[in-house]
Amino acid sequence: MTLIAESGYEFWNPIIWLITFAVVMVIVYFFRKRGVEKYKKGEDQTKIFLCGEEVPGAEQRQVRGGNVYWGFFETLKEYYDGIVRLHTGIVNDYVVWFVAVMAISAIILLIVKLVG
Amino acid sequence: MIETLIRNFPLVAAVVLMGIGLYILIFKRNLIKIVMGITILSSSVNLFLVTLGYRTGGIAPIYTDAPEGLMVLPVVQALTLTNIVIAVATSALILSLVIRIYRHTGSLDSKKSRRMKG
Amino acid sequence: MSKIVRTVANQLMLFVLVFGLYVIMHGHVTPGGGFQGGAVIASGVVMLIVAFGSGQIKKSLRERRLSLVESSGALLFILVAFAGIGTVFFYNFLVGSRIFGGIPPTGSNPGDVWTGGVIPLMNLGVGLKVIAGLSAAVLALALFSSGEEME
Amino acid sequence: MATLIEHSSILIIAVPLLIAFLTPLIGMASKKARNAVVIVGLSFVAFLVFALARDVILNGIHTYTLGATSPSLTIPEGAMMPIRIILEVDGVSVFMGIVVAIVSLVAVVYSLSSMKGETGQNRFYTLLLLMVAGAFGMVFTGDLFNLFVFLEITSISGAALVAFKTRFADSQEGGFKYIVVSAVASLMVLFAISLLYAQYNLLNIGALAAAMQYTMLDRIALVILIAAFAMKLGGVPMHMWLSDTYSVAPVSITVLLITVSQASMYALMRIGFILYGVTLDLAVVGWIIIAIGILSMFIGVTMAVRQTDITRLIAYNCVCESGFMLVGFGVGLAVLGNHTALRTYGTTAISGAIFHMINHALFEGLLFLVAGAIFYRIGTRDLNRMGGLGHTMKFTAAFFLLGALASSGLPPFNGFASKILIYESVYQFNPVLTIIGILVSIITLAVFVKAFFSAFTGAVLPKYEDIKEVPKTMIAAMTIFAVIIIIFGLFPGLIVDWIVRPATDALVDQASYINTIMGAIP
Repeated sequence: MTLIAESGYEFWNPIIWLITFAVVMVIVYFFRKRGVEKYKKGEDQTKIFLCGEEVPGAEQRQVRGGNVYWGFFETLKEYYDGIVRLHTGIVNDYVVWFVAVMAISAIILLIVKLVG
Repeated sequence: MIETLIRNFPLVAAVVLMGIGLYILIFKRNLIKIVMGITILSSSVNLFLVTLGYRTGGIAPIYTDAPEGLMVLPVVQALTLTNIVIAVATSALILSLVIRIYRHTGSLDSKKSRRMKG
Repeated sequence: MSKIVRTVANQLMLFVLVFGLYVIMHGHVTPGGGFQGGAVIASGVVMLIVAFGSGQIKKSLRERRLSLVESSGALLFILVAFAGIGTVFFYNFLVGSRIFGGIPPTGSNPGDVWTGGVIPLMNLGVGLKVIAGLSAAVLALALFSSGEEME
Repeated sequence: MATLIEHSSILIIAVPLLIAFLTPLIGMASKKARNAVVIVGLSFVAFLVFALARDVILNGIHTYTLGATSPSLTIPEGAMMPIRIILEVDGVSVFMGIVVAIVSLVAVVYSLSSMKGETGQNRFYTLLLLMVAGAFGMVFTGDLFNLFVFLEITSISGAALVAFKTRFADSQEGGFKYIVVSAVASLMVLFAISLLYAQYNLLNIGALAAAMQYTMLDRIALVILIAAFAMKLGGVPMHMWLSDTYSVAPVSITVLLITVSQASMYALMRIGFILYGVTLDLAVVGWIIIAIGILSMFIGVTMAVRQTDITRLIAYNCVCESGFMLVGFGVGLAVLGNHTALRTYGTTAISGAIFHMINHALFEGLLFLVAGAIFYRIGTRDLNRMGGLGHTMKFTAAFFLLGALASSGLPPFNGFASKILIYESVYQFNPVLTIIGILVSIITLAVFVKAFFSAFTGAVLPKYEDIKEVPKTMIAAMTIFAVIIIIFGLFPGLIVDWIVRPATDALVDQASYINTIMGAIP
């Protein structure tokens, strides 16, 4: 079957995957259908409830991109402090890294030649 | 040892020039000096290439009224010429960018022209 | 600049042009070629800019004309390359023909301009492109530093 | 047709050059005619690329000798070695050619409306076509010096295009960084080439590969070439220019810059697999490339999570995806000398990396086009100032979701198809690499969830209430990418069989590359 990208142990066929996915979706829909239908559009049921307080406007409700994953960055603060300090944005430092990579790989190759 | 060094003096000079060019690129923060560093780097490669084709006592590889004798290798000279042309284009472009950066930021310091970082 | 400088620059420009065109058209028999000759003429333009100021030169060297010359030079080059495609791209199809078709004798000889096949034509194309391109670049840089803009 | 295919490899490079110099002349007369000429020309080039790809895959390596009396005459009579510029097109080259052809066509279609209203559009199209010609030249040439020249063409035109919008300070700075980094990298490439020329008197890749001794100077040249091309493709720790440049360029240029980076990756692989081949210390060089790849994956993705600028976020994701390819190629290179390992998992790793190259160009291209569409409408790239755009820009949101899922390697999209090839083969080489890869993929998903969430979801912000969908040509350009992504995702087996396997076979088959050039001479 040409649709299979074989790779040693497993195979990957998106068509079979899609069929399986569709079957699972049908089953899920079946279970969902058996639930209780109480949802009505346009009533108080669908409005935002904030402990009776007045709901702020869209600008205030929006979670800003910079605030997403706050805890993740807080946990990895040390890693990020170190890694951001390396990204100086100065063009001279870019050349430094280039020369450093050249030097390190040259040393590695030299050691390999001397040892082997 | 010394004799080899003297015989290969142009090659040594090319490597020294390359070191100077990289030094400027690494340690000099002035944008115009960075352009100079690139030009020096380019010259070092040119010197290296031309030296490769040199034969002791060789003459220019032009047949017009050429005397008898060895000619130097013309291929590397063609390569050098191409590199010179490219270097002219690069430095013209880079200088115009430097002028524009100066217009926007009012500074020629590479430490100050970093709106983008992190 | 003073009147003396302007007059001398004016007179010298003729010689610069002649020498530049000589270097371009003799690129296949003597040292030189399209880029070198073009650079000579562009340096003449630099001389004029120094003498007359970039604002004055901007009026006589229009950007539109420069870009026309530059594009037609490049087009000449690539069309000559395309013309050989009956055999191979870049094929020197003019060898043996009447235009630049002579074959130089081997060994030491005084050189013949009427040789080289397509190479003089390509030199001409490159020369036109370099004249226009370098002049435009130098003029743009000069205008930049005096605070104006190329249109 | 046969003549056309015989000359197609040079026509693919020369036609964009011809149109590049025609556009200023036509553009003076009429803008519409210029746009039509550019699009028709690039479509013709794309057609030639596909015809050439079919021919190369069916009939083997295609050579073209410039200026000789016959295109296939690689070594002139009476000479012992090739002296002319020779184009040598094998499976990998046409694969890269297909990538460049698709992406350049999409970039031009997108530019039609995204660059509308900018001054100096004639120059824009000239530079764009020069860049396309340079990218084609880099992947088709069989000559090291020619490779350097085309590398410089792409660098110079690319830098001019990055800085094209002169009114923005940050794009000037991005262009400056790009040209400085490119100039240093390409000058060092030329130095390495001259080191090789000094020893062998050769510039042709095939002829050099036949003569390769792997002396000390060759090692120095190898180190310089690896570092320079790794810098051009944005491998960590030399990736910092990439996020600065990609984020500020006009997006139609950014998608081309991606293919130029891919062409640098191609050049690195050409040097590793063909030029040096089995003479290398394979394990060491392979591990150096794997190390750059692992660093790129990890640092790229962790930096991407942090970004609040949407194009910068995608640019760091590019660094991360390049890491996957480097790991695949590195594993392939490390086991090149070991036939059983190469057959059991080495070729699969290379196939995965090659397949990921085209997928990367497609989905990162789509994501950048979406980011450009947002910038076109609301005039900012800052995620902190976006929100609720999905209500009005429905197509754009859908395209972003598609690109994001493909990039994160979720089934059934094309990113998954290539990543699973890399995972499975790399697992047999070293399981730790696969574990890092899967972890990185998960964080990639988190990156795009963040971007999608803060840009498209939420209530409609009052200031963006009257934002409309982007113009039709921009939608068309994004649709081309999206359709190809879905096709590649649904039928990965066909794509792998048609273009990826021939490319893999060409990359590991050094002997036939040499024999095509050296032919008669044993």
